[in-house]
This record gives sequence, C-alpha cells and structure tokens, in this order.
Amino acid sequence: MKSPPIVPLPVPSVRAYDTPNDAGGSITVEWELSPVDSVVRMYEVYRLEGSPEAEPVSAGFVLRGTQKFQDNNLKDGETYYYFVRTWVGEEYADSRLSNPAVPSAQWFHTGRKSALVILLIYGGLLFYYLQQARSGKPLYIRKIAGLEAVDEAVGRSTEMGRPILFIPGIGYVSDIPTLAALAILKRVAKKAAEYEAEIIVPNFDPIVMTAAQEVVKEGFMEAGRPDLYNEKNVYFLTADQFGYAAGVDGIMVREKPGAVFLQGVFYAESLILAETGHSIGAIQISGTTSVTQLPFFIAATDYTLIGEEMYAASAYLSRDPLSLSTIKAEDVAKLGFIAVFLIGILLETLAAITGNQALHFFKNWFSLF
Amino acid sequence: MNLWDRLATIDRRIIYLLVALGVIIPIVAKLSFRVTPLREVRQAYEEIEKLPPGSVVLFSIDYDAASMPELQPMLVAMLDHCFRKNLKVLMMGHWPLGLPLGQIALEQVAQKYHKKYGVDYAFLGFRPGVAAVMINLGKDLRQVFNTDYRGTPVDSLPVLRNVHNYNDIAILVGLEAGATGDAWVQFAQARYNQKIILGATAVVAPDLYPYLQAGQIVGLIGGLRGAADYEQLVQVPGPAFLGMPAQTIIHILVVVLIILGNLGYFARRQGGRR
Amino acid sequence: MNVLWTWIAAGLTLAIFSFLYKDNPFYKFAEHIYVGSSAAFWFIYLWYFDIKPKLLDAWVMNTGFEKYILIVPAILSVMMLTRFIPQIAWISRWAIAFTVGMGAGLGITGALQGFLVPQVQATMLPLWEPVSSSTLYNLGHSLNNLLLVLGTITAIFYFYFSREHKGGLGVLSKIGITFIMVAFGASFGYTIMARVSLLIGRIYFLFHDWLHLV
Amino acid sequence: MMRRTIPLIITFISGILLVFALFIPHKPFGNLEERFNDWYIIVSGFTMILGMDSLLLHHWNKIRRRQADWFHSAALIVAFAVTLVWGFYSGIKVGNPFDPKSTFLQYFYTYVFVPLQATMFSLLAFFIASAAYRAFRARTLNATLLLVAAVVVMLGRVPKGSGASVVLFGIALVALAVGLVLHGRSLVDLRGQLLAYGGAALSILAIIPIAKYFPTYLPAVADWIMNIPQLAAKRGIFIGIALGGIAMSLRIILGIERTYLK
Repeated sequence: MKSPPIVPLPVPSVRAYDTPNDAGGSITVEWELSPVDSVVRMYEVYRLEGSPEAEPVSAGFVLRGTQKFQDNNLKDGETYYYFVRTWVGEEYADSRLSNPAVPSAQWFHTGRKSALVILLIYGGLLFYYLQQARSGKPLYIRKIAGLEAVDEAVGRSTEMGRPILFIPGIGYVSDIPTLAALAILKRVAKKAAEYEAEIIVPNFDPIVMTAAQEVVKEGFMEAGRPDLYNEKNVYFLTADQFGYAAGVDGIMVREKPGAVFLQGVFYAESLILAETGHSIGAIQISGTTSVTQLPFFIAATDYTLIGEEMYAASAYLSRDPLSLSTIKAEDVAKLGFIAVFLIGILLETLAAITGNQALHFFKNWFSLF
Repeated sequence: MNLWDRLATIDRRIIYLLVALGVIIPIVAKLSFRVTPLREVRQAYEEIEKLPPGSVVLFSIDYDAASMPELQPMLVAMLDHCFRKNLKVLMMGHWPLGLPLGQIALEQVAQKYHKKYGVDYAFLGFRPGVAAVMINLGKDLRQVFNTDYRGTPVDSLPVLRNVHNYNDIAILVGLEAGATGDAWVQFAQARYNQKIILGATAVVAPDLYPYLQAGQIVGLIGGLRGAADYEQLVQVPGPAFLGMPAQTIIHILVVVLIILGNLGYFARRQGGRR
Repeated sequence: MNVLWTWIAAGLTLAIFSFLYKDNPFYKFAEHIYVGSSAAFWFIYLWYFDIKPKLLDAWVMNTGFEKYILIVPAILSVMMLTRFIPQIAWISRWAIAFTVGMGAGLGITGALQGFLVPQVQATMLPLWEPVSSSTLYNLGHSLNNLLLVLGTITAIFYFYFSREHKGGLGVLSKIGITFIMVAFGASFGYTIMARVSLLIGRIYFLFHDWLHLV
Repeated sequence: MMRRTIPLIITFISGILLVFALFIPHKPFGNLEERFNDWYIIVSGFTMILGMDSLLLHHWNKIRRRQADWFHSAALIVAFAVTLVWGFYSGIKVGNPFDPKSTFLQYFYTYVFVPLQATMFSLLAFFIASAAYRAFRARTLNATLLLVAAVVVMLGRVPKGSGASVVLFGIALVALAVGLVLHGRSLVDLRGQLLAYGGAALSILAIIPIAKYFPTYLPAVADWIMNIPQLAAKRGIFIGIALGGIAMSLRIILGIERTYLK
C-alpha cells in the first residue's frame, strides 16, 4: 500500500494562551490546520519551558482536523513556548514557535455567568416568597391526585389486614429525589401508625436505611404511637440493583402488602417492581424524577407523581407555609422562563428571517462553557 | 365469561408464556430473516478476511456484564472468524469486570478449533491506566505485559515471541461499551497508525461513525444488528442472528396483545351499557 | 469444572424464571443467594475500588495537605459507624448531614448546568427559518419548531401548582399532559427492543451453553 | 445543639461550598466537587458495614425464631459468608479479587453473579409485554394517544425488510374496524353511529395503500414522534424537575426541609 509521498507542511500559525476558567497549571495551544490536513496522521505539540532556547518536550498529540490542545500540569507563573509538529506518515514538519504564555488560575468562571444570574434571580424569588410566608400570607396549592391517594391507600390496606410496603428506590441520601421520598415516607408512617398498620421499608443504601429508620420512628411518634414502631421492619437488602429487585419481589409475594409505595430514584428495575406489585393486587403509588422510568410507572401503577410533583410532595403533605412558599417561587420562575423563551424565540425568528447574526446574542448568552 | 371478557383479561402467565415462546422458537428453530449486512460490518469482515494466516489480532474487552447481550455475540463471531482463518489471537481489556466474559468466549471458540493456549492464542489480562497502556503498547508490549494473566512470562509463549508492539499486530479489535474506543483511535491509530475495528453497543456506536468516515477505523459493528450481520457473514448463527426474528416477533406480539385488549375493552364497555 | 459451573448458572437462571409462574422454593432460594452474595460482592467491590485506592493507598502515596485531608473522610466514616453504639448514635447525624448537604449542593449545580440552562437555550427556536429552498420543507421545519416550543411550554404549565387548573391555565395544562402522555407512550415503545435483547441473551445461554441444542 | 444545630450547620456549609465551587475555578474550590465525591465514596463504603449488619441480623432472627423460610435465610447467610471469604481470599492471593486469574472473578462472578443479574434484568421482557397489554387501553383521549405513540414507535423499530409490519398493519386495521363497529353499536345517536361505521369502512379501505406505503415511512414517523413531541414534553418535565430540585435543595441547605434529621 505505497502511496506517492506527500510532503508534510507545517501549520501556518500557532498561538498559546492561559486556559480560561481553570484552576491554573494549564495552557491552551491553538493553530491553523496544515494545508495538507487531510493526510495528516497527527499533530504533535511540543513545549519549551522557560525560554525559547529550552529543550522541546512532547506535550501530547491530537488527531487531524483538530486545532486545539490543552497542556496541563504546568507551573503557574512560569513562561512556556510551543510549536506544533505535523506528521504525515513518518515525515514531519515543525511550525514556528508560539508567543510566550503563562498559566494562572481564575477566581470566577466567566463561562457560567448565565447560570449565576439565573441562580441569583431564582434565589431572590425564593427568599422573597419565604419572607411573604413568614408574614403569614396564605398560599394555595392545586390538588395532586397521587398525594391525595396516600391516606386512602394506607386506609384500604389496613382494612384488608395487610402491611404497607414503602420502596425508597435505589438512590443515595445525596440524591434529592430520595430526600423527597423520605418526606413522603414520614406521612405514610404517620398514617400507618394511626391505623396501627405494619410498615415495611427494604433499603438499597445503608445511609438511606438509617435515615428511613429515623423518619419512620418520627412518624410514629407524631401519631402518638411510638410503642408500635419496630426498627426491624426498616432494613437493608443489598446494594445490587437487581438483587434489590429480586429481594423486594420476594417480600411482595410473601408479605402481600395492600399498599405499595415506589418513591425515589429508579432505573430499569422500576417495572420489575411495579408489575409484581400489580400482580399481588396492591394499590400502588409511584413517584420518581427518573424520566426514563416514568412511562413504566404510569403503565403499571395506580397513581404516579411525575417529576416535579414529587418535589412538591413534602410541602403539599406538611402544608408547612415556608415550604409552600418555595413552590410559589417555583411557579413564578416558570412564568419567568416562559417569558425568556418567548423573547428568545422572537429574536431567533428575527435573526433567521433577517439573517442578522447579532440577534443571536440572547440565545448565546445562555451558553455554558 | 364470554370471549370479549377473556380478551380483556388474559392472564399474565399466558402473556409470559407467549413471550417465552416468541423468543425460544425462533432461536431453537433457527428461524432467520436474511438481511443485507451493513456496509461497515462487511468492511470489518473483509479486513479480517484478507489477513494472511498467522497474523496477530488483538482483542480488547472494554465492556462488562451489562452490555453482554450486544457485545458478547460480536466477540464470539469475530473470534470464530479469526481462529478459522488460523490467525493468532491476543486478548486484553480495560474493564476488569468484563475480562472473564472475554476469557470464556476465547476458551470456547479456541476449543472448537482445537487451538492451543500459548501457541495460537494468549490472554494478557488487565493493566490499570487506559491511555498509558495504549501508548506503551506502541513502544514495547513487554513494558505493559511482561507476563500473561497467569503469570507466565510472555517470552515463553510462542504466540507472543515475535510480538513487540503495534507493528506486529495486524488488527486491533476493540469492543466498546463506553469511551475507551475513542482512546484507542487517539492513541493507537493516530500515534502508531494501528488498524482498528470497533464493535460497540447501540448507544455508543453513533459516536464512533465519524472515525469510520475519517478512515481512522476500518470497520464498525454496532449493536445487536451489527452482531447479527457479522454472525451472518461468518456463517455461525449465534444469539444476535437468531435473536433478530425474536425481536420482530415480540414487537408484533405486543401490538397484537394491545389490539386484543382494546377490542375486549370496547366490547365489554358496550355490554356494560346495555 | 466449567460444566459444573454452567449447570449452576443454568439452575440459577431457571430458578429466577420460575418466579414468572409463581413464588416457589426455587425462586426463594435463588433470591436469597442473590441478595446475600451481592451484598458481600458490593462490599468487596467498594473495598477494592474505592476505600483501598481512595483512602488507604492515597494515604500512603500522598504527602502534606493531600495526605492529612484524608483524615476528614476517615472521621466521617467513623461517625457513621457510631450507630452501632446507641448512646452516641446521634454522632452519625453529622456525617449524614455532610452527605445530605453535598447532595443538596450538587442538586443545585447539577440542575442548573445539566438541565435548566441547556434546556432553556435549546427551546429558543426560530419559528420561521429558511433552511431549504423548498417552501414546503421550511413550513414543516417551522411547524416542528412550533410544536417543540408549544410542547415544552404547556408541559411546564402542567406543573404549575399554585393556581387551580381552570380557564386558560386549564387548557394549557391539558395540552401539556397530552404531550407528556405521547412522550411516555413513545419511550415505552422505544425500550421494548432493548429488553428483548436481554431475554434473547438468557435463552441463548440456556439452549446453547447449557443444553447445546443450538 | 450537638444533635440538631451542628448537623444543620454542616449541611449548610457543605451545600453552599459546592454551589460556590461551580463558579470558582481557583483552588481550593476548583476540585472541591471531586474531593467531596471521593469522601462520599469512602464514607458510603464504610456504611456498607451498617447495611450488612442489618441484613444479617434480620435473617439471623428469622433463623433463631424458626420463622417461615428460615432455611432460605440460612442459605442467604451462607451465601454472604462464602462470597465475602472467597472475595478476600482471592484478593490476598492474587492481589485483587477482580484480577482475571482470581477464582472469585472466574467462577463466582461469572457463573453466579452475572447469571442472576442478567436473568433478573431479562424479566423485563415479560413484564413490559404484560404491562403494555394491561395498561394500553383507549379509555380516554390521552390514553389513546399514549397507546398510538407506543405502537407507532414500536413498529418503527422493527427491522426493515422482514415484511412483518405489513401483515401487522392489516391485522391492526381490521381490528380497528371491528372495534369501531362495536363502538358504533353502543351509540344511540345516528350521527355518532354513522361516524363510527364510516370510520370502520375507511380503515378497511385504507389497508391496501397503507400496507403498501406506510411501512416505508413508519420509521420516519417513529423518529418524528421521538424527536418532536417526545422531546418537547421531556424538556418541560426536565425544566420542572430542575426548578423543583433547586428549590428542594435550597430548602435543605437552609434547614427548612429536615425530615432526614429527625
């Protein structure tokens, strides 16, 4: 496979600069492609430390068509020079030396300014409505069917003389949906204690287990029945996704719960659990923010808390005015975002019709780097 | 209970049975839908086909049990191809939990062709450091693997005696469930001009097409469909090829079940109104 | 040797499948084996891939700040284990508080970077864009963009909590839930193929590796 | 104080620091997220001990009280012990139990763990069929749309060239016609009846052209559903989840939401 030799041509220009928005120790090298880029095997970047006369060291290489290389693990404050070696087959050609560049660390990530502005405005809204709540302004929240059904499910299960099964999913205590699930668990536990029903909570994560133990105990205390609390019913199964599913399936068919709650983070095991729960005739209330699993919960369970409804649950169930106020702030933020969409859509449409690239400024402002 | 009621309330066990039969029958009966193999799979096949006997092919197992349904059939079919063509096979991997899967396939197919360990094939195992391993393989294989997985020095294995770096490896086959494939292209192809064929899960494969278009890999096998194509090309029908009809049958079964359920539902609702 | 192991694997596979008919001693056995061995498996995994490299090896290899900062996670770990001693079990809350705080912090940054800002940007679509010379194609393209925007906005209105869904809001949220249902149906249908692949793998194992019928 | 206030302060500080870290690339914030993650992984590794204690105690009690299935509980404890001992034994012998020459990886992982995991996972093929059959009923307009979207996407994914989808469309349209006739018979008003019967006739007539052209375009229709309405709704849900998640996180950081601490 001998092709006629092609002479490697160096890249026409090389530029080096401190990598922006980083913790220091990094320089970005940029170049224009070699005129023979289509046959280039790779671009190898060489680094010279301290002075243009220093010994060149290979810093790394990239594939053809690439114009950028980030050189890491450098010393902040030191001066570096670069050149790019263009490889064609076993031949190479070196570019001229780049300008000197000095790596340093930055204190603000300019690529994330839009995120900061959004966070500040949204945070301001949240604080504003928290203050409103402190001044005692009543807040309305629409009915959420899945949450209305919680008490009913516990009641019906008790009537049938069956225990209640609460499945907190396979999330960790650092997952927000798991914390939302614990808030729902507290309500379920309280109701169960009122009805003197048994509640079983099998766990995937040991920390969630300890938190769940505390939550159930608290729920029983609030109902005035700490005597009924049995810590042995809140236990750990296994940290294996499908092992957990196998174990919970076993609990379902043997304990025959009358009500099954599937709340928290779920992955593929969601349908295994929900179908088994359906097969034993339990009332099932599910909720998750894992969008890929929602279709299966919708299909196989009686009530489903979709995404954000789950986060609203703790406020909804506790009717705590402070929590409710954050939901009001969420709603105002939604209107704000819709307004932003409309402005963006208008500007983008104008840009597309007039061909005026400047009109993209609004959309571009939201880019994250 | 009339017919409509039955249609609306088919027992789930009957559905399970139908699903099981829908998968078992096409596999056992070796039903097949002959489809034209995708071009990128044929390309991979031909690259291996044209290697002279004795050439060395290095397999890299870069997946684990979760991607087994898609990637294991590819591995088996490609190994079959290599051993049948009397090529020498080396195997390594970057995902420690996937290595036993690779090893099982290697032993199985080697046995089928009565190949001898150490002479016709060797299992190198795993070394930490993805990029470092790839780069050092280009310098000296012995720097990375001085022994095989059992601790036998590579110099005492005839299959490895003349293998020192990528120059001695005709084709590298990477089976990918993650981003390791990109690293192979970057380090082995760009740096050392190694010929690479990648097999990937249906999720990963779209990310690898640009390499194929740029000529940086010489073949791409994507998902169960790709595996089925390769099995068809080497004429060893395996789970992928035999599974293709099962896929279609289950889809049809589900649609028919939905239709039946709705027919029963509407008929009952009508009955209820009377 | 491997034949025996293949029989074990096949036995466990069949035992799990038997659950589809109904709960039975075989499934129970396989389930208990699975739960018990997987609990141990993940402990070993965490030990060799997390605790050992990130704590023990790091302690040996690092120096100075990077070494001594490792005392923090070590103390947090010990705090967690105080749950074994009821009198001081409350100390574990400090460690739980750290993990929860971390989750909450990541909850904010992840939602901002990963979801909110990119999705907001992606929704800013032109409602008329001459991408092709064919007016019909442009019309279709614009209609798609309009549907994307409409679906996104109405779905957001479905999650509007602080007002009753009546009147205009009621209409919008109804359109929103319609989009959501279509989306759920579509992703359900999309997933079936992947799930069938899994079953093909198991059936092939039984008939090929175990029974050698195929 | 020690039991309630300090945990709230710890939560506040660790949460706020991570939010700052998003905007500050400079040390020590730049790699804070990574560092916290490492710490978290270490801590969660140790808490596995709590989990194992809970699991073993649960089953030990079942054995002690000779409860139903105590035999299986014993099997669980034996399986646990064997796995643990085997894993660490392999670890000591070859340095790491996940090394290819470790018998733990070669036998336990390959012939016990993987088959159990894969088989449990594969049950989904059965459950997805039974769930679809039971749940996809055209009860309301939304339920109908859900059903139609599911069926179209499903058929759009069937590999081309099998001819199966053509046959299927025939079946589907005949079924639709029968359904419409049945539906029409249940209606009282003449206009509704006419509509239903007309629809039935149309769907029978449509069989030939649709069977001929539709399978070719079905994958495109399926893609369209995935790329337009599906994506739109998902975006709306994501934005809601993001806003709700930020609010919930802030409630936690500020100590308003503290269910987990009680």
